[in-house]
Amino acid sequence: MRRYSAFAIAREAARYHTGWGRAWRNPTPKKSYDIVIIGAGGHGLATAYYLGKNHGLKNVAVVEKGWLGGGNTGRNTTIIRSNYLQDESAAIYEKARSLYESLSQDLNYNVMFSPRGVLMLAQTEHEIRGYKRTEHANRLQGVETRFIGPKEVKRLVPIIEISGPRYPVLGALWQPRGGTARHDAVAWGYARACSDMGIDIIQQCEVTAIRQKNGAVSGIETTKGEISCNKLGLVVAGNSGVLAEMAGFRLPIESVALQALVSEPIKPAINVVVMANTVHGYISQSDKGELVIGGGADGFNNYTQRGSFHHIEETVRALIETFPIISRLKMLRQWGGIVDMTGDRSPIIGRTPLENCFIDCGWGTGGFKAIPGSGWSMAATMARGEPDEFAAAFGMERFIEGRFIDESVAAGVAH
Amino acid sequence: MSDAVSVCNGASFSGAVQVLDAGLCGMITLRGDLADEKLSAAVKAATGMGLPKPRRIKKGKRGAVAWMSPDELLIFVDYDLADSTVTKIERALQGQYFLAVNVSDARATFALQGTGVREVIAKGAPVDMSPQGLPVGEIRRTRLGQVAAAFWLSDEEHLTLVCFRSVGSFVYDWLCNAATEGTLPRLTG
Amino acid sequence: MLSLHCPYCGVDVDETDLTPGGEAHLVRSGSGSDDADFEAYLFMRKNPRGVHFERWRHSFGCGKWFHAARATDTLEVFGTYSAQTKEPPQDVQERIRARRPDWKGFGKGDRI
Amino acid sequence: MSARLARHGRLIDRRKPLQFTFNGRHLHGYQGDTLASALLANGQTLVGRSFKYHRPRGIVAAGPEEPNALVGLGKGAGFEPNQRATTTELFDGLIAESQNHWPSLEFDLGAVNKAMARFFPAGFYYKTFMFPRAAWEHLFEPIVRGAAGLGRVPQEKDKDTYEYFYHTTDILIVGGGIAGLQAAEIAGKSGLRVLLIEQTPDWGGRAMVDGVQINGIGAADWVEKALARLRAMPNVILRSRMMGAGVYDHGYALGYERLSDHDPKIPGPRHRLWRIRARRIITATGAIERPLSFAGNDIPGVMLAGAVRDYLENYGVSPGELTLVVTNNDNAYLSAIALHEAGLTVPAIIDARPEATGALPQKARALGLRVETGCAIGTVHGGKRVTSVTLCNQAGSGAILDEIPCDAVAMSGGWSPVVHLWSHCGGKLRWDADQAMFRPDPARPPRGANGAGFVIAAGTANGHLAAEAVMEDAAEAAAAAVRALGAKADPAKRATARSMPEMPILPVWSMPANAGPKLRMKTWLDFQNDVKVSDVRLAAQEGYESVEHTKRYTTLGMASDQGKLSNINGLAVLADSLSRDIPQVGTTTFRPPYHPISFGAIAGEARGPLFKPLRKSPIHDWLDANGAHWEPVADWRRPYCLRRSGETVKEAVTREILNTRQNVGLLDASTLGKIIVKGPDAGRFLDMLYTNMMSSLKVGRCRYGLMCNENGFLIDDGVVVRLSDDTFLCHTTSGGSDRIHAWMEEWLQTEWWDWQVYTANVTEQFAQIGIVGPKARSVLEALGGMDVSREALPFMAFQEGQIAGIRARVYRISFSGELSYEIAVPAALGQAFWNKALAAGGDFGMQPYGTEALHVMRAEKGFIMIGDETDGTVIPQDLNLGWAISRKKDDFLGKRAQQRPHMVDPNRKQLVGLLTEDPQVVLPDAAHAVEGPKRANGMENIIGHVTSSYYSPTLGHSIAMALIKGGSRRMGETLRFPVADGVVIRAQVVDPVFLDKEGERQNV
Ligand SMILES: Cc1cc2nc3c(=O)[nH]c(=O)nc-3n(C[C@H](O)[C@H](O)[C@H](O)COP(=O)(O)OP(=O)(O)OC[C@H]3O[C@@H](n4cnc5c(N)ncnc54)[C@H](O)[C@@H]3O)c2cc1C
Ligand SMILES: NC(=O)c1ccc[n+]([C@@H]2O[C@H](COP(=O)([O-])OP(=O)(O)OC[C@H]3O[C@@H](n4cnc5c(N)ncnc54)[C@H](O)[C@@H]3O)[C@@H](O)[C@H]2O)c1
Ligand SMILES: Cc1cc2nc3c(=O)[nH]c(=O)nc-3n(C[C@H](O)[C@H](O)[C@H](O)COP(=O)(O)O)c2cc1C
Ligand SMILES: [Zn+2]
Repeated sequence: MRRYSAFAIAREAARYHTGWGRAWRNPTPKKSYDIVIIGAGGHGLATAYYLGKNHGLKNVAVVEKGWLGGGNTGRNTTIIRSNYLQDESAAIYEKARSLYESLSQDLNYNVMFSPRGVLMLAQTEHEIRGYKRTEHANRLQGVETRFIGPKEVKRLVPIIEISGPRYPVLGALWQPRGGTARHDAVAWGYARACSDMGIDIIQQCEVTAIRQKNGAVSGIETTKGEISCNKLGLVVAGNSGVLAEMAGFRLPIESVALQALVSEPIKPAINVVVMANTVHGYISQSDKGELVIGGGADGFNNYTQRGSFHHIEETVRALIETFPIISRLKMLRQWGGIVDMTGDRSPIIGRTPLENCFIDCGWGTGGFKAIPGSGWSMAATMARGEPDEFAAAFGMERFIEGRFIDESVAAGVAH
Repeated sequence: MSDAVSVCNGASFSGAVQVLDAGLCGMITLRGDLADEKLSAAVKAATGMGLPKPRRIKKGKRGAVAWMSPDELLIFVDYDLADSTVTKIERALQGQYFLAVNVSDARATFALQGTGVREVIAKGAPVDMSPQGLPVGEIRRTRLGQVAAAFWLSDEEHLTLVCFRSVGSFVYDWLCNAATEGTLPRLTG
Repeated sequence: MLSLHCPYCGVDVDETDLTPGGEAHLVRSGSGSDDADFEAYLFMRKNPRGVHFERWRHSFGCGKWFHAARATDTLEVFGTYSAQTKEPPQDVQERIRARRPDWKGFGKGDRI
Repeated sequence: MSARLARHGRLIDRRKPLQFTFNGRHLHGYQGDTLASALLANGQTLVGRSFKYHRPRGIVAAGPEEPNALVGLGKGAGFEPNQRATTTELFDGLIAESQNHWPSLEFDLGAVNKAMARFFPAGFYYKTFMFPRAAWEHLFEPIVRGAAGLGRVPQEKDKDTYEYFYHTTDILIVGGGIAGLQAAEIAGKSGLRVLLIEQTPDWGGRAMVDGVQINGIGAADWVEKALARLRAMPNVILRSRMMGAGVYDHGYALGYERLSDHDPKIPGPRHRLWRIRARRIITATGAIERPLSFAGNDIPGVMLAGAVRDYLENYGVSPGELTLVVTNNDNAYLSAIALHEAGLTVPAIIDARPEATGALPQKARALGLRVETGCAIGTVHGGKRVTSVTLCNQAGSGAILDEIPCDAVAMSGGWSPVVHLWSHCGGKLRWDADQAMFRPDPARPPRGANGAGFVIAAGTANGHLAAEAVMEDAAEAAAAAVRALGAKADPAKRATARSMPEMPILPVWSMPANAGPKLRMKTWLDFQNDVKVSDVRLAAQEGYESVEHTKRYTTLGMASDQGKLSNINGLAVLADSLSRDIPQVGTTTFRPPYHPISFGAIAGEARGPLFKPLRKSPIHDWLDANGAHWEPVADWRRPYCLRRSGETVKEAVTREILNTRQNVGLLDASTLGKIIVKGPDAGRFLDMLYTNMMSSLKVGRCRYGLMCNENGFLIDDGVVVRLSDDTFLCHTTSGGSDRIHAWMEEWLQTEWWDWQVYTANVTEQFAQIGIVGPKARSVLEALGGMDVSREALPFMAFQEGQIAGIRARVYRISFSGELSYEIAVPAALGQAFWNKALAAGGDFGMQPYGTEALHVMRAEKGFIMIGDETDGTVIPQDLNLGWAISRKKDDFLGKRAQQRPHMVDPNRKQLVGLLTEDPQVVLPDAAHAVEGPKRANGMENIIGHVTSSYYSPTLGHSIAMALIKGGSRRMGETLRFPVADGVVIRAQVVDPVFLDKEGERQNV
């Protein structure tokens, strides 16, 4: 693999960039692999990468029905933070966040991780209490977070209206090393590094059936033919239910549309990521200048990647109330992605009822931030055949045991 | 009961159409089997009126009866008569399976007047507000802006809107804003 | 932006007047039920890419729950019907079959 | 230089001159101008700078597809960045400024010269800025971000207002060109409801500048007549200045109406967002002309040929004195001819086609114009303005044949139907190789709720370029829509058109065909984002082969024009690079809005006081006027405390607590939920709903109850009152009333529909007022009307009657541990009752109190609070509320779940009381307790957290409650709570009831 660097660019500039090679190979699938991962989103690619890098397993294929990174990884609002309340969540999200810190160097691909800081606004007394609870927990979990007052919020985000008549900003939970990354680059960087290790990424190859023998997985059928494998990883986010049905089991998951939108680009206006949960909206500004805004999820099952417009309205309303100067900006584009929501809104990593078939899903509205950690853990889990330290708590059996990992509790319920 | 006050205390606004707090209004929620003759007899005895067809509101001298759902009516009487009307209905239906409850104080009522009442509501209700979508005499339960509301036209220039009491002043402000002079889209030509 | 016909009010209702309620025709497993049934009832969902039976409430209108047969891949609605049924009415099933010849049928292929 | 002509300009009114400024320069225009036409009229061809390289940019188009002429408009609270000059109508006093340059438009330090641009090809940033690691964060990214963005950030709150409008129609027609008008007439005659919308202020579309004849008269005359006929139809609504912004599922469409952008003095909302439900949508949105890909095609002065014609005919503006035309089709000859006929010079028409024999080329030649066929532009010369072009063979790689001086270039690469609205909701396209365009595939339309296609494309939007075909197609489209809706259409009554016939186009994706890398680096595809042909080729070469990868790698089509000009050219280049066919490459996804729409319009009227409904109790205004320090509780606001002048919040709370405990307090509890549950099966139903037994409750008595969800978690609590044999009144939390009422209805309607139970939410029917404290009874006695003695109204009983002359229900329940009555009166009399109570209580030292006093007092008693002690994962057993869980019942909601292994684990977190070692130290809210050594992963071993923590003025020391693992077994243990800055607070585990465990105070 050709190393990327400023020198390489300078050299190529001289010959009009005709010398750059492919970022990843476009292989024809082999008949069989040790491990097949279904889904070339961030999680699938990261799983393959760490299988190769951490466990020396390189006879691996990642099979993708569309184009790599084209699922939710390519359509999310890129917020990265790890200030989760529960120990299990804090552990895996912080692992992911810390891997993001050096991911560009690991992959030799600039994923533009931008630890600009994430603010979660507290706009009710109740929210203050919830965030303080997280602050206390994080301090003991080794996650750097702080609850800050309205003045500091205003200093970090001068365009914010802190004394809004309806929901004044009472403070915020601040994770200074949270931030964003260039979402496509995360997928591309992993893909390039995987390809370089000899892992095959097979695009435009839809899995149509899962084959099993004696209760264990034996291979897959795809639009590019059959591929056999010893171990299979399902890493398909919104399509998890469809794949699970092929594998013969059901999941505690529903697939719904989640939407986002961008404004037209403007000069730098907001330097951190702001999430406002009471009024429902989150916002950051991309390195290109557009405001990237996330909205609410629909409440009904949907596979169309189109959501209902009222979520856009609600989000924009909330954000104008919080950042009045955006009222005269314009929405450039809106889109949707299909997210996989579990019964407790936490992910699932681990074994499935089908032997040698593993699953990583249920990241719902928040799995971009988890990509490196999830890939790390899923790779270890698949390599060993049993959940690693991070995955242990996230098995599917937790539902029937009643052992939820519920992150919404910090927000609690209104009283 | 001179101490009793409606939410906006009789406020009114004159814009593209007139908006007024219609004051206290007796309202009774009656749930029961609408096909049951005893029930219609009780309604008749209490109000002088028969049952409305689905989605309709029927008006008489002593009040009105609105269809709210397959097992629910809203009965309108004078504010001061609500309790006694409930009692009357309860007596008439004794032993039956039903629920009659005075909800007069839980509501705010507004009267809109003028050409353009349909357009004012169309600024906030996801409803076909054309005469064919909502004919005179039909009640629609839906949303206005972000709150629940029910409304009907008694003729092309008179609309009554009922909402919950706690959001009464919000709805009044909303209606006045929507009825600002010069802001109604003309729907012809 | 969905629009569903409320079988009680007889009008087409904007999605924003409705509240979605997830998969329909689940069988409640209460006290005494075994783990598998209870898990299936409370957590496991068909979540199909295709024909789906689901619950909706006309919450800003008559307040009634009803069921809808809807395709999750095109958002086509095959019909709405009373919530007080254990399975979709025949006419709705027929309409689905007409529109989706490959549909397995209600409750078919459920035993996974 | 571009300039205003003495003649021409059908849309401007030369009798109405207007003044405006651009970058501070005072300029003139006319009523009817767009800002773009007025700028051109003033010779302002340089209007902005591109995104990445800060290249000089001029106006390219005349409509919403414009990528370059983006300006900052207005000032202060009316300032708006990124407004297109081409869609901005000129008004007197308009202020505009160009964007993305420093220090000035003419001289921009940010400009990257050609040599430098080489180092910034597509995606260069993915390959660099990685070493050393810290440099990205501290050096490179700040530079990248500082350079980002186009327009300036507004500094003030928007001065304008916005609104929504819901509209239902049978047929929505988008686009008021001849196709839209034809469709509207045919549809209108059927009697169905028709809404016809046009984004510009004017009707008629392109036919107005194309010399089209309709029904034997000029297009403009026909349009005027057609409009008059349509206006006379009561079932047809026409709206101009309204854009079809998006098409969504089930026939939902957004119309973006701009009410006062063209004249900010007009009062009322600035924009109105129409939320349209249409049974059928006809998209008659016309087509957008494509640029040609030749080197230097981004230099100011290079413009679309159709736009040149628009400026000339509509605004009397010429783009230059010497306008060269370059084309691959006949249509552009119309521009050449129009320029020539206006007395301007057209030095040459460069036609890439080997020959041009159609009527238009012949006419051009007959007029003496130089036509060069089989030719191409090699390079455009010029810096901030075109100075000349070189001529070469289209077939070659750019060998120069000639150099032609000119100051403007009119280019046409053919036309792309506006398929956006067709595609938003899933309509598919097919590639028409003959016409070199993607057009709607009628076999794969977007499908609505009933599965039928609900969008029909018409006219040029459907791929018909000749006016004859456009009018026929539009008539057919309308007839099809009408028939689909069960009405009758008479397409025979359609108007027919005549225009100059045109010969086939030659698809040209690169000019010249074999342009080498050097030219490709100067050939722009996306003018705003600076994406060149070389960038797309690089993407393909590096494996970003999917059109979606190419888009994201190069940012092609991601600018504020969303690739309206660049996308087709870009994907043709991609197809060529990959040796694939264009349809194989496909398009990227079309997403709403068609053209950017203001956030203000999306938010509608909901801002300021109308932002979100605020629920108010009947006592709200009084509380507000009497020192309420408000706290949001669900959609309500409740007073945290009522401050007297000079008092701090804390002092007020302390005063309220002590006064209530010593004398008597008055509480507005109206927000508590109140639900009537009635019917023969009401008891049985409540037994399922609550964990405890409700059917055994005696008439006239109250019982505290808990509700769980099917997961076993506690979701609400409150007092249940049995009003009569078959009627219960269930109190819920303030936030819970609607939720719990819906919850009850859900079970009744969807599970136990054969049970005879009715419910009604009567929360707002009553003002509920608490009179609480040792002297409460005296106050009630003073109010008079009801026997409230211990015997007549014992603890947990209720009575109905009159108090102070007001009809009331009185419940003897207590959340404070004091003697306490809650009195429910009709809401309309709530304030009256409150006043009477205040008056009567004066003698007893009565003072109103707020929620914080309420919270502290209940914590002193060890009462839980939903949302404090519960968080959605807590079961009643965790809270020592096992006594409220009936063991006699077979089933209740949540029972099964509570039998699961994790729920019966003795090591679950359980509620305990805490006393800090130093009684004056108050544990911080939500502080966590830890135990033992750190865990393997470096985390502390957390065993629980504080759920409520207060300083108790009653007891004179701090109190707290916490959920602690295995807490019930830890009585007497001392726990460690490490809080901020290395401080560790120690507290002892105790019983959570801190005050009056025997309940003597409330039982008097
Ligand atoms: C609008 C939006 C905003 C979001 N914002 C954030 C945020 O700010 N922060 C955050 O952390 N997270 C966010 N998320 C969530 C995040 O995007 C996802 O959790 C994450 O991207 C999931 O990654 P993945 O690799 O699991 O799935 P995906 O990226 O969706 O990849 C799954 C892949 O599987 C493929 N596939 C599916 N079926 C098959 C088949 N049969 N055969 C072969 N391949 C198949 C798909 O084509 C797809 O490429 C957001 C999501 C959305 C939609
Ligand atoms: N021969 C050619 O090469 C060629 C090419 C293009 C057009 N034409 C001619 O142009 C005319 C086309 O007529 P037509 O009516 O089909 O198209 P048109 O372009 O004349 O009219 C379309 C109208 O729709 C409006 N519009 C577009 N998108 C809109 C939106 N989202 N919301 C609201 N309005 C929107 C436009 O402003 C325009 O007024 C015919 O005369 C045709 O011959 C010819
Ligand atoms: C973080 C982020 C930033 C984006 N910025 C832009 C942008 O500047 N311009 C644009 O056209 N689209 C932008 N998009 C949206 C994409 O064009 C696209 O809509 C999205 O990735 C979903 O894909 P789809 O619309 O092809 O389904 C952005 C998307 C994301 C996730
Ligand atoms: Zn209904």
